[in-house]
Amino acid sequence: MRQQLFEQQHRQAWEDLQGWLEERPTLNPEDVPPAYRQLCHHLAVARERHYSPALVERLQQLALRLHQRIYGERGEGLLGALRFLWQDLPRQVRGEWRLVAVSGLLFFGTWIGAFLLVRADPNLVHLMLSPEEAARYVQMYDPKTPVAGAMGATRDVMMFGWYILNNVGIDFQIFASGLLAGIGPLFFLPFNGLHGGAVMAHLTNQGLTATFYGFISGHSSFELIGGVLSGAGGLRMGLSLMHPGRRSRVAALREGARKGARLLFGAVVLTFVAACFEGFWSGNALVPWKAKVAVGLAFWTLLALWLLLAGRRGR
Amino acid sequence: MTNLPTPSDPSRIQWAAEQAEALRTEIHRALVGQEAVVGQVLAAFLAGGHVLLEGVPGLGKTLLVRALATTFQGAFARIQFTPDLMPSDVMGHAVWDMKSEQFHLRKGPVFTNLLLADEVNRAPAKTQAALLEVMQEQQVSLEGRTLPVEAPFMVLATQNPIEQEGTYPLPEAQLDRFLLKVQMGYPDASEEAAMVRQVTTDTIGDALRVEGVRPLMAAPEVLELQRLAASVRVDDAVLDYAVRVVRATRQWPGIAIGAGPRGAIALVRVVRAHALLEGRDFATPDDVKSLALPALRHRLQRSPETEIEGLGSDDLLQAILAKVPAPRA
Amino acid sequence: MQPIDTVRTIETPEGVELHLRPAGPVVRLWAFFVDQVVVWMGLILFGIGLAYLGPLGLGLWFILFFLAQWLYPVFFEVLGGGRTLGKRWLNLRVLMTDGRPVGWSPSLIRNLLRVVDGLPGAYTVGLVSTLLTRDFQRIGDIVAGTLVVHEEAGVQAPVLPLAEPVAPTLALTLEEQSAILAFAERSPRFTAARSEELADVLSPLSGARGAGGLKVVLGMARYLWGGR
Amino acid sequence: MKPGTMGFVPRARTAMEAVDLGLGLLQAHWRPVAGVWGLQVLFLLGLFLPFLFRTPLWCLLGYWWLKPWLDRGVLFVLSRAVFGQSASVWDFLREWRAVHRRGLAAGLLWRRLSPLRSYVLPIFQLEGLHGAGYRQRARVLTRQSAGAGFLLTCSGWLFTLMTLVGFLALLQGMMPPGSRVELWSGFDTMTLGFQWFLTAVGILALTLTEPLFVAGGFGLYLNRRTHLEGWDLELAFRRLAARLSLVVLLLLGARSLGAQEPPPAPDGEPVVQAEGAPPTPKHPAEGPLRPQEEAHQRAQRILKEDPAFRHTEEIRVLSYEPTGREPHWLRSFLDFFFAKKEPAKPSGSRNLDFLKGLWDLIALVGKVMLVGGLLAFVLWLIYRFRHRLGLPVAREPDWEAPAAVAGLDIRPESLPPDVPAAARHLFVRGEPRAALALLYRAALAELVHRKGMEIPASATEGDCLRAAGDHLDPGPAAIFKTLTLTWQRLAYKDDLPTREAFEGLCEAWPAAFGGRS
Repeated sequence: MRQQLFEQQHRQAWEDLQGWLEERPTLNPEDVPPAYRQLCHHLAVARERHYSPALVERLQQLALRLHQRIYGERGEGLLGALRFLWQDLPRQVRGEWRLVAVSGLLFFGTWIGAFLLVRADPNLVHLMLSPEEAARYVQMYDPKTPVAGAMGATRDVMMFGWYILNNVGIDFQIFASGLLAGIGPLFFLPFNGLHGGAVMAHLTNQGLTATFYGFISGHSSFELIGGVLSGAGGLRMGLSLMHPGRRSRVAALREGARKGARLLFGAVVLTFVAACFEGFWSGNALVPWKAKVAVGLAFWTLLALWLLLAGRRGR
Repeated sequence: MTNLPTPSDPSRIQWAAEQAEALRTEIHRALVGQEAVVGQVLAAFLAGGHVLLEGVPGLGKTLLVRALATTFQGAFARIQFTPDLMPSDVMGHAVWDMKSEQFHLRKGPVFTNLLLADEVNRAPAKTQAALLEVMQEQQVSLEGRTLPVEAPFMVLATQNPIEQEGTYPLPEAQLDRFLLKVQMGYPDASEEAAMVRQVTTDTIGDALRVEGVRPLMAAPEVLELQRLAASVRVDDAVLDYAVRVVRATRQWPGIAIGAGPRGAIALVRVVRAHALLEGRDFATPDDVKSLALPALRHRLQRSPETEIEGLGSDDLLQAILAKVPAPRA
Repeated sequence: MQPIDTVRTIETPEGVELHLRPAGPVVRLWAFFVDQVVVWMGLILFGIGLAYLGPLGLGLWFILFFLAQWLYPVFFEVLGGGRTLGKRWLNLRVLMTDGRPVGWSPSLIRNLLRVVDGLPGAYTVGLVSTLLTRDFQRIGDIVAGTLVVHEEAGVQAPVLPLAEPVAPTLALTLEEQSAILAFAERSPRFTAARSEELADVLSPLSGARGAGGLKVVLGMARYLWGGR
Repeated sequence: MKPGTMGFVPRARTAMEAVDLGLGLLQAHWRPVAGVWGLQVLFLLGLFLPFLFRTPLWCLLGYWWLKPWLDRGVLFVLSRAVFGQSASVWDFLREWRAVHRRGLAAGLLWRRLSPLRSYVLPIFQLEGLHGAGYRQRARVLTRQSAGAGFLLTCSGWLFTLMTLVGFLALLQGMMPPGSRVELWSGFDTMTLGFQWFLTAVGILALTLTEPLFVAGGFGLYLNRRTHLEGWDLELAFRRLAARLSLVVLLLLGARSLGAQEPPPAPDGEPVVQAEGAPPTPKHPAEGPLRPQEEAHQRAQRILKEDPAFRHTEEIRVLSYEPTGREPHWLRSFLDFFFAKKEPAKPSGSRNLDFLKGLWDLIALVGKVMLVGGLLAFVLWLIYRFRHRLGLPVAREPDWEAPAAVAGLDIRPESLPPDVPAAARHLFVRGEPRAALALLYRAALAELVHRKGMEIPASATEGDCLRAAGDHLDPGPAAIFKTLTLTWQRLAYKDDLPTREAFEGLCEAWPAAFGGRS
């Protein structure tokens, strides 16, 4: 068949498809897949018959755009995200409990270790904190220093923004650095753990329990578990790189990154919630600190229950 | 071996129940655990129907079938379905005999009592169709001759739920030919331990041990049992319940195509056999309830939304059973 | 040795081959540059506006900064058909390696792994990675299974120059027919002298040289295309 | 060189894609490029060796300035690659003169800073044009992709810079954290050691990125010629012509033919180009450091290294200036509402305070709305999707005792006060079915209403029996089982119980299901 005839016969079909792509539909949606298959056929024919390069290229590009459109990933939307949080994430955390446990141990283990050490010997704090830092923390939680919440709502919003920028960014960095053979989390988690534990013990030694525990208890569960999860996500990625199993390293890595990113997503949500509490609740001076601690403990319990139990029932 | 009781004998139900119980016991000698699966397969056997067994490899499907064959001294054949399996490999074909200068029919493996069609979804459609035709007609057409397959005849086809690649899924319409679709799950821990112990003790290699199974009866007794199963009384209320369950599948949201009338017929058939296995000569709604899943799960077509949500046929059937009121006697 | 080309061929489920044209580090550097300019312009403008709100504004600015730093590319890539503003400017697009549009999760992964590509200080890892991989993928691309490609330009059907159709004097192979057609399609963009020069190569076939030869070759193209 | 084979696919590409084509050529032929390039770099470094120790930064400048000379090696290899040939170092040495004869001086002097350096390099190196011919050709070729060529040149700088910074950062990162060596501060002091270091890193960065630049420019050049001249078509036509006749038709102008053959055939054209050694720096920097400088540096070093001077910490705090007074939004809020009955502050600053309070109030309202809205949204979402989330959902409708199970009315009010007596009565009256039904449903009613057993309407007798096992003691459970079996035989088989059996059930009934009898 001559090219001209070929073009004449099928031009309408191509233009219809083009129109569908450009949102001026002359085609019913159910007619698109057959028309697309037809187009693929035309493309193959045009290549086989060596029609002019411009025609082949035109068909090729049309097919490519349709391919992208037709095989586009359908998002699960809001519902998917919620189901993920409620079912899939706790399931995955339980499924990857070894990694989560390692990550948690690196973080909380060093935290508790540093806390106990500094409690036992207050001077040890200088191993982990410089004197200025230590003094700054003491000053920050001095009951005489006004805490954030007492400074009005605008400050709350500012702190909220800062917490999101800083804390979620840290989560992202812990995760991404997991690609370096998992070294990132292996470094960041104990580092943050030691630091946190030392600060906590130091402030306890200084007798600042009310302000300090009052401030951190509300959001601590979300933030710390978020850190542990992003660490686990990073470890997952690093582990896939080091031990690809029976897959190629790249394929294993791809899979590992997908799984890790899911943990990270959970971590980000948790950290976001933490920032909300940290900005708007933790610094609130109107609530007595014991109530805050009680609320904080309740959140710890709820989160633990969520991770342990949610999504256990099958579909 | 038991003597056949006369049909009028009031103790015949008693006899049947004993036989059924003995069958069950013997099979369990070879196959540890899987109570539900054995019960369902026996029910299908007594109802004279065929079974589609689904489960991952290594759960003892072959063992079950061989044990069943041993109990009634029936012939047993096994065909491994492969992509290059031809219909003649199943049915048989004519061979030219040089000496007698005649065509001889060489009968295929279907001429048996119990046929295990392993991984039936690996063979191309025409081979599947040949097998399904034998199941339906109980006879084989070879070279223009019609050869009946000896009763009792039962096909147990297996398929593997995980390997879907390179397989030819059985067409929905033909799934109807199977009386039950039995799902074989993993045994629980204690059963698995017992199974491993049994398989690894005194066994060389992977040989299946069915020597422990004693023959209990012969083909005539089996036929008598099947006849008795068919005569189990089904009260109108029970029948009505079964029909209501089947009809509910057609209006249920999430089911694109429900079970047809053949589904209800199959359900009642197997309910009769089940009652007999339980030692009763009458069926109760409980029989219906306990067999609705295997009898109907392969006769439904889920709607796309349901598939996306990941709800299985079993989930839908459970929901239906929980909604359909039990019969009013 | 296979001739070098700038396409990567994917096969669709329909059994046809489609061409993607991976984009190299040079053009991607500029896309990144444009993105950065846009982002920082936005941040500065908002910063000036928000400065009037005091700490509240600062807080909002922090959130904006966070979004711009981490999520700006993700949003644009997923919702903007694989294109951030910079990529749009330079006609680039992010796709999965099999030609599908990029989804949330791959986009998030590829953009978070900028942390790794950015090592040790100024995207050196990313640059080296794009140079070492066949399809110019940086680490984030490899892990997420994505590809940055040149956007197709949108070819409109070229008009063949008018000429009296001439039947070739001898049977031509398909490749030769295709070359003659391509010549006719592109000849308007050559200089007249160059067109004639090219047509002269075919003088054994056309039997004429110079402008006459060109006319015959164009006529053959017309004939091959289908004119009578 | 066979005219038919090409090392790349000539297509009409966009300019940026053409750059990528050049990079693709480089990727495919990196080994010979690296060979030739390495040789040249070693030669150059050898040339610089005498000056390297004294005035390293001048060497770096010289190296940078001489890049156009280095580029020629890369272009030589790539131009061979265009025709599918792999050039070796030996080829390069053999063609040494041809490679360098054209336009080297111009390239190193007045064309050194051309923004399209790599784009136009092939014109004089491969096409051998110079003077007016070159200018005209360059004008034609760069008419369209000049923008891309310029971007490419900028990319070259940026890549070099990125590599440089990357190396520095890498080295800095590898310093042990305690060593306190700040590479970046070296830029302030510029010791000789640091100059060496900088030169080494700079040469490394230039060496790594320059071939990219050359390859990209060559890609642009190739593509432009494809656009302008239809190379690909010419090749196809030549094949066709060759097939047509055995006569080799070489009627093309010498120019376009010459352009096809990189490098140009060494004909006797007496073009003399300045060649030979690259310009060596005439004035090596002044001798050793002057005394004042030395003293200054020693002081710096002491400041830097002696711990006594070195206790500086970088502290990053997100600080906010203290407000002094509490903002007292609450008081302002009250003031606002209660018409300022009690001025809280001295009146001088009251007005301002009021505004401030108002602002705080607005922020507070905004915050409450933000948080409240978020909370409400989350709650709504949970409520909306409670089914999908697998939350415990209240049964719809809330479970209530069914009026009938298995078709039997089990409401307490439908039962007679003395069940066994009523059943006996019915049995005697010749309605055994009703009698047994009464016993069974009364037992169920008892279980449902007294023992709190939950039976949905879809429960069969078997379900009831199983459920009853959890709610009854073994004794009554056994009786319930007998009762169920008897009832089933009657219901589904019309099998009447014997009188004794019935009597037995009646007698056992009150004890088992006690309540009302």
